[in-house]
Amino acid sequence: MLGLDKKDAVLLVIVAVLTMFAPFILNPFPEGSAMAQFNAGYPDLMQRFVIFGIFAIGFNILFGLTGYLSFGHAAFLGVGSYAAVWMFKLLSMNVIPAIVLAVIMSGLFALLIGYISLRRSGIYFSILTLAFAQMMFALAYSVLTPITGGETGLQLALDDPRILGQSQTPEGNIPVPGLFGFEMRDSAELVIGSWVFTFNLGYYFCGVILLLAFYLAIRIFRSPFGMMLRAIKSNQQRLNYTGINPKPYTLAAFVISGMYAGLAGALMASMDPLAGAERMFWTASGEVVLMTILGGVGTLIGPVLGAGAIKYMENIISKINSDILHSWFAFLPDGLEDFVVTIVYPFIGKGWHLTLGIIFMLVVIFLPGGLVEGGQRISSWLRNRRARRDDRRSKTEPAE
Amino acid sequence: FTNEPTGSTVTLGFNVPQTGPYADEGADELRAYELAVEHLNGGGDGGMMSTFSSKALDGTGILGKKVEYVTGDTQTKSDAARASAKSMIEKDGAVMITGGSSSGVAVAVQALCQEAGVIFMAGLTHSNDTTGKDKRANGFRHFFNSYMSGAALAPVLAANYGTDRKAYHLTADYNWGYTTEEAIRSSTEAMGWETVAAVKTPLTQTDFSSYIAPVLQSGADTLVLNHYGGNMVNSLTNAVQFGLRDKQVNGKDFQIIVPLYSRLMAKGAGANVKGIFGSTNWHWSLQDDGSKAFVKSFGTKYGFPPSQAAHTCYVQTLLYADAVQRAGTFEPCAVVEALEGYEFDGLGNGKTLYRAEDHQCFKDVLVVKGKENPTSEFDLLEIVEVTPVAQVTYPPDHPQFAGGALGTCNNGG
Amino acid sequence: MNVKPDFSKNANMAQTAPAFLSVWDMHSYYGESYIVQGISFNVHEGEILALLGRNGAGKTSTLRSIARLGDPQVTHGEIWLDHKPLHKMASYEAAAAGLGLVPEDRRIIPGLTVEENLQLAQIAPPIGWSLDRIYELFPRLGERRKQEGTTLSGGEQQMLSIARALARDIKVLLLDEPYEGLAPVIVDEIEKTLMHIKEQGMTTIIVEQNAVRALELADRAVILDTGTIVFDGSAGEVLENEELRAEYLAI
Amino acid sequence: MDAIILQILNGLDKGSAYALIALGLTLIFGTLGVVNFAHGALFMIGAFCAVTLSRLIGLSHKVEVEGETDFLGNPLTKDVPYIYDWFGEATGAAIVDWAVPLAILFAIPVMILVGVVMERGLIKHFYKRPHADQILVTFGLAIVLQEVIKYFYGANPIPTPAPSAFTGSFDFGVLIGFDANTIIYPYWRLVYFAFAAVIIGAVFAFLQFTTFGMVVRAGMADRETVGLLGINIDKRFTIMFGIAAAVAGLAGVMYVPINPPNYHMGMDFLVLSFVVVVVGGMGSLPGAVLAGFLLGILESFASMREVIDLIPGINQIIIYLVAIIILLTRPRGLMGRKGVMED
Amino acid sequence: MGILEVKNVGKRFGGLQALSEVNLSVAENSVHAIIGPNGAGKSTLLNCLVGKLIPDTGSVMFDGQSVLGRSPFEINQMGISRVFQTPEIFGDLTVMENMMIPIFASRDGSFRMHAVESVVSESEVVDYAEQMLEDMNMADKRHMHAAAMSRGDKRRLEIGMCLSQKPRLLLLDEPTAGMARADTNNTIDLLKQIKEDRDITIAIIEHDMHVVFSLAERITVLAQGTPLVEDAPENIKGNPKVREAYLGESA
Ligand SMILES: Nc1ncnc2c1ncn2[C@@H]1O[C@H](COP(=O)(O)OP(=O)(O)OP(=O)(O)O)[C@@H](O)[C@H]1O
Ligand SMILES: Nc1ncnc2c1ncn2[C@@H]1O[C@H](COP(=O)(O)OP(=O)(O)OP(=O)(O)O)[C@@H](O)[C@H]1O
Ligand SMILES: [Mg+2]
Ligand SMILES: [Mg+2]
Repeated sequence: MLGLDKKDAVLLVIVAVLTMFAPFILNPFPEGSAMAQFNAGYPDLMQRFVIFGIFAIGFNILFGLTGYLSFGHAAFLGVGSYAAVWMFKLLSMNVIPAIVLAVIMSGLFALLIGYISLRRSGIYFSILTLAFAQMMFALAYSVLTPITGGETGLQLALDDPRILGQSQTPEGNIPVPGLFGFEMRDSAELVIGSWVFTFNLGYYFCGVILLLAFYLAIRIFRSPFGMMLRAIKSNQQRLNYTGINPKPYTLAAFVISGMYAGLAGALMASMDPLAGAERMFWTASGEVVLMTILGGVGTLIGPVLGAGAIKYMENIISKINSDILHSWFAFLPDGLEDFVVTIVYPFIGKGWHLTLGIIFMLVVIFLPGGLVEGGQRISSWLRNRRARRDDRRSKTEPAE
Repeated sequence: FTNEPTGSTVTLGFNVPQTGPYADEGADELRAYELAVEHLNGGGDGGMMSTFSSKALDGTGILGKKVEYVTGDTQTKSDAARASAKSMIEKDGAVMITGGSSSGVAVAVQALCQEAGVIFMAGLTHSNDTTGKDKRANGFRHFFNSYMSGAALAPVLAANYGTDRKAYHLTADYNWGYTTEEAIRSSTEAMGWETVAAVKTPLTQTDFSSYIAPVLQSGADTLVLNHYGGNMVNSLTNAVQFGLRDKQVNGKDFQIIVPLYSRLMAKGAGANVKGIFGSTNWHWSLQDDGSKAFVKSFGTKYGFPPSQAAHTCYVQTLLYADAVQRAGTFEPCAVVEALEGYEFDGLGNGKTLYRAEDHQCFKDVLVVKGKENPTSEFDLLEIVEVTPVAQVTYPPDHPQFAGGALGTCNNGG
Repeated sequence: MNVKPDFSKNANMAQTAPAFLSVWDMHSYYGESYIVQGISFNVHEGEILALLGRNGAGKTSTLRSIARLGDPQVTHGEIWLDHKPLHKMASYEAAAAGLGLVPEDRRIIPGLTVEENLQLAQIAPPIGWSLDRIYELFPRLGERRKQEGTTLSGGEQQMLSIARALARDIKVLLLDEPYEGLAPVIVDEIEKTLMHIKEQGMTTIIVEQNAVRALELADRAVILDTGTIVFDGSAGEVLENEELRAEYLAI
Repeated sequence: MDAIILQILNGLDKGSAYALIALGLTLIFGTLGVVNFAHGALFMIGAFCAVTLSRLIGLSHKVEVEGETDFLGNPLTKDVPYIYDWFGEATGAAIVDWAVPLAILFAIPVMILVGVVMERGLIKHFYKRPHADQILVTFGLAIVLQEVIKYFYGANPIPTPAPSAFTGSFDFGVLIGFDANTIIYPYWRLVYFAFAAVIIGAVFAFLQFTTFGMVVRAGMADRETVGLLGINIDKRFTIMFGIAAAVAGLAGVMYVPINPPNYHMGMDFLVLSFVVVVVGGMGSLPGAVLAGFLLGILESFASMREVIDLIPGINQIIIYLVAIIILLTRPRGLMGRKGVMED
Repeated sequence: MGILEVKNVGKRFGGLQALSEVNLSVAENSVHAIIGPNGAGKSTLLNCLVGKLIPDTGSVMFDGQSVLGRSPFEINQMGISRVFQTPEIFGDLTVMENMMIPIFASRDGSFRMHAVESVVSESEVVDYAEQMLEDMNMADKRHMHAAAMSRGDKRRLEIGMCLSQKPRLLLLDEPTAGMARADTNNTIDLLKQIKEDRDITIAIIEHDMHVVFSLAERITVLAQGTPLVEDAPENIKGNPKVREAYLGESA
């Protein structure tokens, strides 16, 4: 299918199904139930899953394949966001030109930064990319405030020109990003019993782009180009003596992954038209590194899982407060309830960082290949169990 | 309109920093919110509800609906704050978002609420821009701003330090820093001070020694630290370390000024704040009925007095509830109408006006000074003067607030 | 043709003279792959044992298992050196107990000079040959003592690797293809050295592709194939047995 | 001229902080090859050793103050440290005053213990793992350590002043013949500089004049072979880690009077210390120290008003700009060794 | 005029003159062996040919073009392939992928952005790689990670990778070191075969005289950085200078 072998095609279909049915899958608990707190099926978070998934997939093309660890990749995300918001300000609220410009701009930045940084390898490369990103952050936050909005970020205003669109809506508001007349925030709701599922246009738009991005990543992974990138990671010297010039390959990978980041940035701005400098801070670059490692470096689906896991913690666990805890454990006798709440409390709400840190450690310690390895272990365990069951059955059957 | 409450409850979103450098401030804000909810629902001693000039609230929630709340973590980052606010709006059905501990976050979330069609009641945000170039019809600020700090401080400084001082500004290199520097400069220069230099310092700076060391050489006799939070704690500590306060320049004692004080910052800077002037929105030692009532109910519940951030958050919640009650609906545009031009009293800063043109509160501003002999770890500042509201009022089109438009209120869909 | 049963009986296991180094039913894995599949053999004090077999037979894996390198992991079996249970030791303890391995890929430590590579071998006791004595045997190394070890020529690295083992006072020397990359003259030299230290009582296991050379030197031979012992007997026997040589050594 | 001397002094002082932090990091990162994102946390823990000790020393009981009330109208209480009761008010006050220097003694065993536990319990298993895994696990650890500190001490900075004998500043300019008030320098920063020099010297001496450094270097390049030579490299790595943790911790203890510590101070320094180590060159101790001072001095110069006026924003980016220039002109930073983390 | 002309090449490493006044001419379609004691400069000379080192003096012409100053991949694209003294392969890749990369390199040049078509659809390359693996007797290992192979296998793979490029000049640095006798013989046969099948020039460094004398048409003996003699194999064997410097008694 689509030029993929069976395994990849299955993976793509799984991702497609997960993406398309995410509003159901992420909302397993009925509205109003105690567990509803864990529902993640609201537009903003679903969009974030997908957008950071794209960011991480792109990052993995560079890091997972070539082993070059960029510690400044968020810079391209930032560039993409700024480019997109400027398009919204100047041209129109249609997301297509914004995305196109963002991808081009981030590609150009990646070309420049990559060309310079790739003159070094290993940690020296990482620090070069980090330095570039930090400079961009610092300047965007301060000196470049007229272009970037500085601390408050670049925002839309009522008096923006928007030459192909309207400066304000008839009601006197700032128009919202859309796609040929549809608004990104348009949503439909489906109520089944006490379950409420939200289908948001912006999410599906991002979802389709994720699928395209994922598909392209599979193609890259399986292509001769991808193989060369893995060879660079394995033994650059041998590659050189085999007649391959590693430089353009790494640079191409760098630019591609920079463009993925720019795409993610543009989508962020399209879902929520604001671009801030902190998107380029080193912690943001670090976050995508962590997402990729957490999910599984060099695997196709891993980065998406890692992105999902971190964003889930950030948005769901951080919102649990002591009130909610008390309501969960209200069934316990009073003393015990307080005790349990006291035990759990440091790990949720404002303690979500602690939980995140612990999860990072547990994952690397017990699942060296990241979450993907966890999945593999479960599936091989299941397969073994089935095999053993089949085994038993076949044994009971008389042999011919 | 967005998230119209249909059941017997109404959900408010409290969006405060729970991680990062302002986590303690966020925690105090959250305490205030919880207290406010308790009072709105008829619990506790009612706090400021009894001193509030409007008597619309009756302790049965808002419009008879029990107040519930959700909390989120802004991380003091615009993106995270918006994500958190969005989840409150999209997932939890919040009709109002409030909180925040920096202007960047306030401006970002305010714009979001405008777009989504919910009311935003800003928490701690001091930049002129929040109700200046970045104002929004759905957003309201109770906290004072840079301009007001300047206007309140200048006369006190003139009275204490004379009118021919040479000031050296260190300014945090971002929007809030810029507006604060501008405000303090223009108000002190109006009194005859001279500004020798203004140097921008990076947000991420931790050691300010190289910025502070040249101050004495410049011939300045006053140092203005347009810094907040960790920046302020460190720059002030460094300045004292360099012995600036023991020096004499131009025949005068060298002085340091911190335009915006908060209790947590004062605590972080320790003994270094002693005798240093600054301004603040509110302080627990105020003796009006409203403040006393609030301090009492907060102190009883939590064991220590509230911070100015807690105060502003508490008041914003009551003001919102009251506006809904008066409007008779949660509909944002009706609430906006009820708040615009609304005058009230009894919430701690004397008679206060929510100005219609920019949704900024106008009220008395406190000039404070680091206390020489604190009696407890909360007793760090003493009120030097309560600057009357008239002195800090400015026209809506004041140049420091130029640009941007309020727009029209948005009810969402 | 079925040679296996004839030779796999471990003739010397039953011998009465106490073995100096003895490996008993050793199994090792690289991760999931089962490489050394239960081998047992003895080496007597002062003896030279040739460990032979084709590429991938498991010779290196056997030596690494004995040296307790952790990879491959020994999952079962016992290794005794002079009454000390090597199988319970970490590699540095085994080394302290008197084991010296000259690894097949030489393993010169990057970033260290020739001399530092040798000094390193003399940090932990017991200390063997002095540096002077080593330089006497390998003048080449003496000339290059300040050069970074990894920039040596292939053969020089091999010398350094052997020298490093001698710099420690070892009882058993495990040599993994020591002649590889050495000029014939040097091979002669080393062979003489081996004979010389054998006379002083050194016990040696030598893995070598140049089977004839190794057999000429060795007292006994063990032949491995896919991780199991297919022959264990005297070196002379192998040289005489056409069939065996053709089947496992292609000589 | 005076301005230049002033900024050099400032730079040296900033640089000594950078150098000291980078020194600890390079022992783990440049030498043991572990990408240790928890290094900042070690620095932070050191700082909190000082806080903890000063709190322990200041442990008090409450005494009611006659005739005064607190904000709720209850009788006002005052804290009186036990130490005053034991040693009398004067001695007690002096001990409280000297809490930070005393904390050095307290921090050394604590930090070595922290380092050793961390290495034995966690890092040990990660030497052979990819750098990516090291990043994730140490980052996770850093977060956990931070959050634990935050849980007990809050997020706000905690003022922990230097002994009163070292507060304030002296006029260095007058000493060398300039006008008064042109070059002033705080006493504590001078102490910090001297302290950094001593620690750096001690670490250098230990690694230079013993074979320890060589063995560890060799062990990092090839653990297996070093083991074959009878050396218990694990033990040495553990010791190295303990030393590195102690260096980081001491840097933290002494830094406390300069800036009040908070739970994320480590993260604030983390990126910078990586930059310093890499600019200095991987695996080179002198390189890290040199880079620390170089960046400290350049940063000081870039923060001069005259320079900022000339190139706006230069103070924001100077460190990174210099890092880029150095890394592009010198392939392995200032004095990096070949082959360390180059792939 | 040989296909490879080395004129007056000299190379210094600090205080060591590793090569001096090396002149060498390799005739097209011949097998030229370079032998000599350890540290004579053989590998250094090879490094100068493939762009790993740049000689201090002299010139290196391949087919009338200078190779000096070109990067290794350019030199490879000119038609020179090299097998290293310690196996250099792509350890993290499978054997099959290892084999395909050089084939892509010789088909597509030093860079080609083919990022969307899949590797398996390149049937031309796949088939050829399969064929090469068959030829090298490694077809059964095609899905193995190259790093997990035994060392002899790695070396054979590397030779196969170089051969697959159909280079005009093949440089072999001790290709059979550590290889089992059987495989050594296979390799000799393979090289002979290739020699017969197509136009290829081979320069080989070896310490295994069996290999040298079975393949070489000319031999250069290098000692202390300069050529000692260059002659036909039969004359080299008897040359007393060579015997003394290199071969020793056993030859
Ligand atoms: N790191 C490894 N992981 C997995 N398998 C390995 C690894 N190293 C070696 N093997 C496998 O173990 C088997 C035995 O390898 P070993 O290196 O012991 O052979 P050998 O007899 O020394 O061969 P050679 O003569 O080629 O050196 C081989 O089949 C090889 O593929
Ligand atoms: N980078 C370097 N720095 C210093 N000396 C070097 C360097 N590279 C090689 N040498 C020295 O140059 C000499 C020639 O080395 P080369 O590797 O060419 O020898 P060779 O003839 O290939 O020997 P062998 O047969 O042992 O592989 C050796 O003595 C070696 O130590
Ligand atoms: Mg082997
Ligand atoms: Mg060689």
